[in-house]
Amino acid sequence: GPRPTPSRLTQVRLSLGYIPNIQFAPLYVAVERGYFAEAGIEVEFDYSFETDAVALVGADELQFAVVSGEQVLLARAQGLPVVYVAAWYQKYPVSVIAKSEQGITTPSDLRGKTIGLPGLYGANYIGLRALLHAGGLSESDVTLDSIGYTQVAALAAGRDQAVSVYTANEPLQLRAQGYDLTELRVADFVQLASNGLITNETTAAGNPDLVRGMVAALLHGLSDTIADPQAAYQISLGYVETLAQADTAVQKQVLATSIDLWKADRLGESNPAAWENMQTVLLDVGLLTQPLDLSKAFTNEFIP
Amino acid sequence: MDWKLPLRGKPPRTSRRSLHWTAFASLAAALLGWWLVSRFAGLPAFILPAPEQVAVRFWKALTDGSLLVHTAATLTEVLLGLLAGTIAAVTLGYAIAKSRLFEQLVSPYLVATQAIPIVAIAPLLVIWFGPGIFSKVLICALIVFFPVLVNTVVGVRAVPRPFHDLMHSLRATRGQIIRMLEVPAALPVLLGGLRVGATLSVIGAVVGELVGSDHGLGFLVNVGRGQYDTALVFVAVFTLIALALALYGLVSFLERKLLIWQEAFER
Amino acid sequence: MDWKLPLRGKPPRTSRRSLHWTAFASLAAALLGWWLVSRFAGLPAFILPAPEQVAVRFWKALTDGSLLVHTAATLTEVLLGLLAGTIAAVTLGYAIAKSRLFEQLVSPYLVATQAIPIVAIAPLLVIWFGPGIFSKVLICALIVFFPVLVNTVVGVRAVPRPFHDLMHSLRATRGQIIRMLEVPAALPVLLGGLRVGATLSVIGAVVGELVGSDHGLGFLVNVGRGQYDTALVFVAVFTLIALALALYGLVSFLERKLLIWQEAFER
Amino acid sequence: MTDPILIVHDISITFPDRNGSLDALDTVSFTVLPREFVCVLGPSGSGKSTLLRILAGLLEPTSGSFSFAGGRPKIGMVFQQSNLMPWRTALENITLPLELQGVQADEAHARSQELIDLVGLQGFESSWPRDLSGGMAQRVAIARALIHDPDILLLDEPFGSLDALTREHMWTELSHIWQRRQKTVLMVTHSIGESLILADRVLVLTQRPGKIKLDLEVDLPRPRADEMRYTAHFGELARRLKEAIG
Amino acid sequence: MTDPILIVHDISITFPDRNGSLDALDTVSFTVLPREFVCVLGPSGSGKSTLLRILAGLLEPTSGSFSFAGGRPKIGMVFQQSNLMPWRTALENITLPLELQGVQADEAHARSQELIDLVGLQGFESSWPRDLSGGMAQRVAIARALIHDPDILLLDEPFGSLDALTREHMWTELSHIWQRRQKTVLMVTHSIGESLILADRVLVLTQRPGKIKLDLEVDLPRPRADEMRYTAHFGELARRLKEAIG
Ligand SMILES: Nc1ncnc2c1ncn2[C@@H]1O[C@H](COP(=O)(O)OP(=O)(O)OP(=O)(O)O)[C@@H](O)[C@H]1O
Ligand SMILES: Nc1ncnc2c1ncn2[C@@H]1O[C@H](COP(=O)(O)OP(=O)(O)OP(=O)(O)O)[C@@H](O)[C@H]1O
Ligand SMILES: [Mg+2]
Ligand SMILES: [Mg+2]
Repeated sequence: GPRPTPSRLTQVRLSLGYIPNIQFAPLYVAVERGYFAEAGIEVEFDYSFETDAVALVGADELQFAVVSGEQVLLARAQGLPVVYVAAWYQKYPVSVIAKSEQGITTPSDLRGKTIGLPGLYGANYIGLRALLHAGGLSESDVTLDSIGYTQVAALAAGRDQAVSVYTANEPLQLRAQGYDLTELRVADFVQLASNGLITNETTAAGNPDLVRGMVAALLHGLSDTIADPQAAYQISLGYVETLAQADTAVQKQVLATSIDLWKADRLGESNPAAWENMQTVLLDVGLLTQPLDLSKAFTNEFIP
Repeated sequence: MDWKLPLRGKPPRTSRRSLHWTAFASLAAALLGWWLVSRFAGLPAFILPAPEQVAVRFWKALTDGSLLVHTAATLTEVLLGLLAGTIAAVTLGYAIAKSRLFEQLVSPYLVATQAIPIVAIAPLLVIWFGPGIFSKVLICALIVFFPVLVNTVVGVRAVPRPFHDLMHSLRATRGQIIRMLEVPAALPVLLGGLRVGATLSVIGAVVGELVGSDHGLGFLVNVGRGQYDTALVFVAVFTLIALALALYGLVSFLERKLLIWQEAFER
Repeated sequence: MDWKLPLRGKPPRTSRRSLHWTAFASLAAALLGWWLVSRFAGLPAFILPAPEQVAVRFWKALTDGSLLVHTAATLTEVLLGLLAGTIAAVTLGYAIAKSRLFEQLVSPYLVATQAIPIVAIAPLLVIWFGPGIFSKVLICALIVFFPVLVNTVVGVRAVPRPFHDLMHSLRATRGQIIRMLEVPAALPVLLGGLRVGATLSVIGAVVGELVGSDHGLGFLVNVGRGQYDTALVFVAVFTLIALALALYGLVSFLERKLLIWQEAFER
Repeated sequence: MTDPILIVHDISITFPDRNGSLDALDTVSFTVLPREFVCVLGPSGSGKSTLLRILAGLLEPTSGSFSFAGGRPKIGMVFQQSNLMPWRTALENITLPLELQGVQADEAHARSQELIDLVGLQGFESSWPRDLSGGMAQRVAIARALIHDPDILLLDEPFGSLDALTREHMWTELSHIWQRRQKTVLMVTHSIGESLILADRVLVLTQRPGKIKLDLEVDLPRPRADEMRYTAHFGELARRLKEAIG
Repeated sequence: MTDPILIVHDISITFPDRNGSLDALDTVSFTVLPREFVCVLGPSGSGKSTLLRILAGLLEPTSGSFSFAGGRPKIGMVFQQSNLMPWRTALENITLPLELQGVQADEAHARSQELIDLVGLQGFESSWPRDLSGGMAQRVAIARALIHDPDILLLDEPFGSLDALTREHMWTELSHIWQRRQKTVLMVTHSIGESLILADRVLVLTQRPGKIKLDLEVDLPRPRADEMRYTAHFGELARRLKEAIG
């Protein structure tokens, strides 16, 4: 865990929305190499749910969280003053996978299929809808099967013909088990605002140095990880206690795939088009009823 | 120096009417407290919506029919789960109360079913039994099962021996002993278990819906949370509470009807 | 024509030893069934790992110390939650049993707390009480609370009037009546509630951990699921079951010690 | 001579006890003829209730056996504690045996009316047991033991907490029932007078473990009345009983 | 003349009943002198137990009042049903009143030994109530009522299910305790003989609602014995009581 540090450091609780995982390697690298400390920050990770994290940041109970792009718009639509200050993922990390024998190779092949997903909310749903849209399909052209986080079992058991999953996890796990899969990556068809660092308007306006410091440390860790995945993996072993027990080959692949989703010319930069696309999808799906002022939803001003 | 004993008679009767007033007053106080907090605590609406916002959202959900549809879905699951869980629990509980051997054989498994976090096995249930109503009813029944079972065992075991002697001296059949002795004697404790079971059953159905479903009040909670529509979450949660209170009230009503012979229910 | 009555004596004693054997046999049968299914049903290991895979995973988690650490974390939460929930439930339950007015005032709120799906309020609890052990203990206590409360009420209300008369004629104080009459008289039913509460408490802690935590057996379940390390999920779930069984066994032990005066516990 | 209806042969019973075991009855043997009225006397704890419980099939003797002629008899039993079911009204407690026999509710009510008059509980039909006085509860239990026209009555101190007047009234009624309906009666009592007024024979048990110490024929003419107490023969029988108990 | 220790003034009580209400006691007035032994007789359901329960502070009279001289007395009560706590052994039931007074366990044990001898329950100290015979349970209840040296004894048919021998033994012992320890005793009984052997005065209640019908001074010389039954004066008193009850 984080080393004891002098008390002059600003304490920050950063909510990650998921359990400790190799996919958070850039943060562990940033802590381990003192990038947060350099920015005058002592960071503590919090693993509560994504939507809870957004609400907490919106209420200024927390100052930072890492969440998916659509959450920012959904939250702002309800008046939560959250701002997206650094894009971590450049590519939307959702895929639809199917067993190869289904012959699903393009989005339009999904017509008439039963597709499993956790529920009609969250990244799995948004990614799927974007993919359907890319294939010229609407929700009524397929059967959606809300099954909670059991997509892999549902696919393996043949319950669903395709399932919506995270690009950097399930496909790798299933292939490691010997399954022959086809995979449709959402990012290959449409660019959507993905996971990144959010804060609230109060913090962005009142404490820009803190935000800048957080962003800098995150991006520094990110670039280190991209440059030397092996070292990042070694560092993560000290932070994710369960990593040592997991299948190393698979976990290294998870990291490699994640890096593929992270890479960018300028790390951290938000692409306005990705936000426009996201808003279009949300309006299309009906989760948004009217367009938002996107310029308030994200900013690149804290990017070094 | 004369002295009078402090007397212990029946406690003074509180009239039904005055009870209703106190319940009403305490409800009003809670509402007022909520309104004051939402108004002056400076919490944003997506953390704590004001009562009137929730009321508006409620009206909207009611008039567009969605609330009724989802409530009906949840209620169906709850009632079926409650029924199935209670029947299974009373049957098994009776067998356990009557046989030490049977208890030793099955009770570890029964306790085990209670200790498995439902969220962890819900996927399995969904895979085995499909994502339809059945898996929710099953989860609901599983949750209802245990308190009813335990209270059945406790109640049946506590039936005083002299009553058994009486029934046996009159050559009562097993069925008559159950119907005319064990059921009425165990009823107070059994109904206590049902009280717990009835409220838990609502949770059971909701847990099933939260894990994966596209209908029911649990689904509405998910929708509200996903859209940061906290007022909708409140509407769904209040409807759930109303369901639980209604079921609880039903059990209390049964108690009053069936246990008039108990002194406590005379008042 | 002579005829002999069918006799109803005490049921034949089943020896402790034979009970242990039957328990052991039924466990072995369950294991064998599992092994056969995992072997011949053609399910992949991440859906149903074989017993030996789970055993290996268990050994690994045990030797690297992680299982012990997480079990200790969960156990701490469970014990604190059980303690807090039981104390609150017994205290409030006693007050409710003694006062109709109080019951009418608070019981709707108590039922309401039971109907709110914990997952829906967990974030609020985290906001109010921080993400540490306290919020898990609180969830655990909330879950334990209701069955113990209801059984306290049922048990205390059922104390026979003649015993109260006796105590009053001897000028017993309120405290003495509680300690020497109401506690022992309500104990069988109360312990029934505690049985349910003890098993539920494990669930309570796990729900808290599942919602957001970086330690405890619920966290291990999350990790196993996230890494498709189903054997680890099984290890965590079995450890949870063992915890629940241990707590249940503790309550059963208490029952045997404290209720020897009940006929049923003589055998 | 008629054949006995009940033969009790060498019955002993031992209860497990915290400190070892407790012998309650020791090789008790006797026979009862049809329509005989037998009273059982003995010191407290001598096993009188235990004996009735064994004959009612509620306890298994440790050794020995007993048998009824003519198959399993219908039993009417009054327990030492009145054990009314608290969830049944007085009337419903009385009609319980009929319900168990599947008698229709209206017939059961009709038959209960007679017994309610007999035990003098008019007006208390719908009272809960908790609202009855001790003697009233006992009378309900007596009515319950009689309503289903049993072949044999096993009565354990049935008149224990009745006032003198009610008790004498019940004596007369019990004698009538016994004579009219050809019952066999086995009754535990602690009153020597009562046993001599009612019984054909009196068995006296010894101190724990109960053995039969005296089996006394009561050859007083019937019908008997309280006045008979002051006859010489009554006095002689009473003296012998007292001696046996003491 | 000494001042009365208990003054009962016009006590009436009405119970709510399913069909209306039930008058159990009707303007009952009497006084009791210190160290007086008063028996209460009356038909079943006449309100005897109710009267004792009112005096013990367990029930509130609908009208009327009563008062004890010298402050709240320590009460020793025997209920009509023995109501032993099933989770306490015989011994623990007996020592309950001492525990309530905070007497040390070893002193309580020492004091209980005397009473266990008195009621003849040696060897049953650690038995559970369910394993005691009816008479044994009643004797435990009697011991429990005596152990804490109460100022006034309220006894509701305490000797109801005791055999003749034990009962006479208990009479003697109760008389001794009463004389030695200067107790006031109010005892419900249904035995005229018992009341005449024990009491200074006998109150007779009428049929429901209970009113005082007779307040009889028992001027038989003490110590009294069972033989006295056959004296003329005893017969005369018994006749008057019987007449009043009947
Ligand atoms: N709690 C009660 N509620 C209603 N009625 C009651 C209650 N307690 C007693 N009674 C009635 O009051 C009357 C007097 O009862 P009580 O027990 O005092 O009689 P008793 O003289 O002791 O009779 P017994 O000799 O049979 O014991 C009875 O008719 C009884 O039904
Ligand atoms: N279930 C039991 N377990 C242990 N001992 C018992 C049990 N039942 C009765 N006894 C003992 O057996 C003996 C005889 O009891 P029983 O009830 O038959 O006496 P009884 O003659 O009816 O006495 P009483 O006149 O006091 O009612 C007593 O010593 C009693 O303690
Ligand atoms: Mg007896
Ligand atoms: Mg009485």
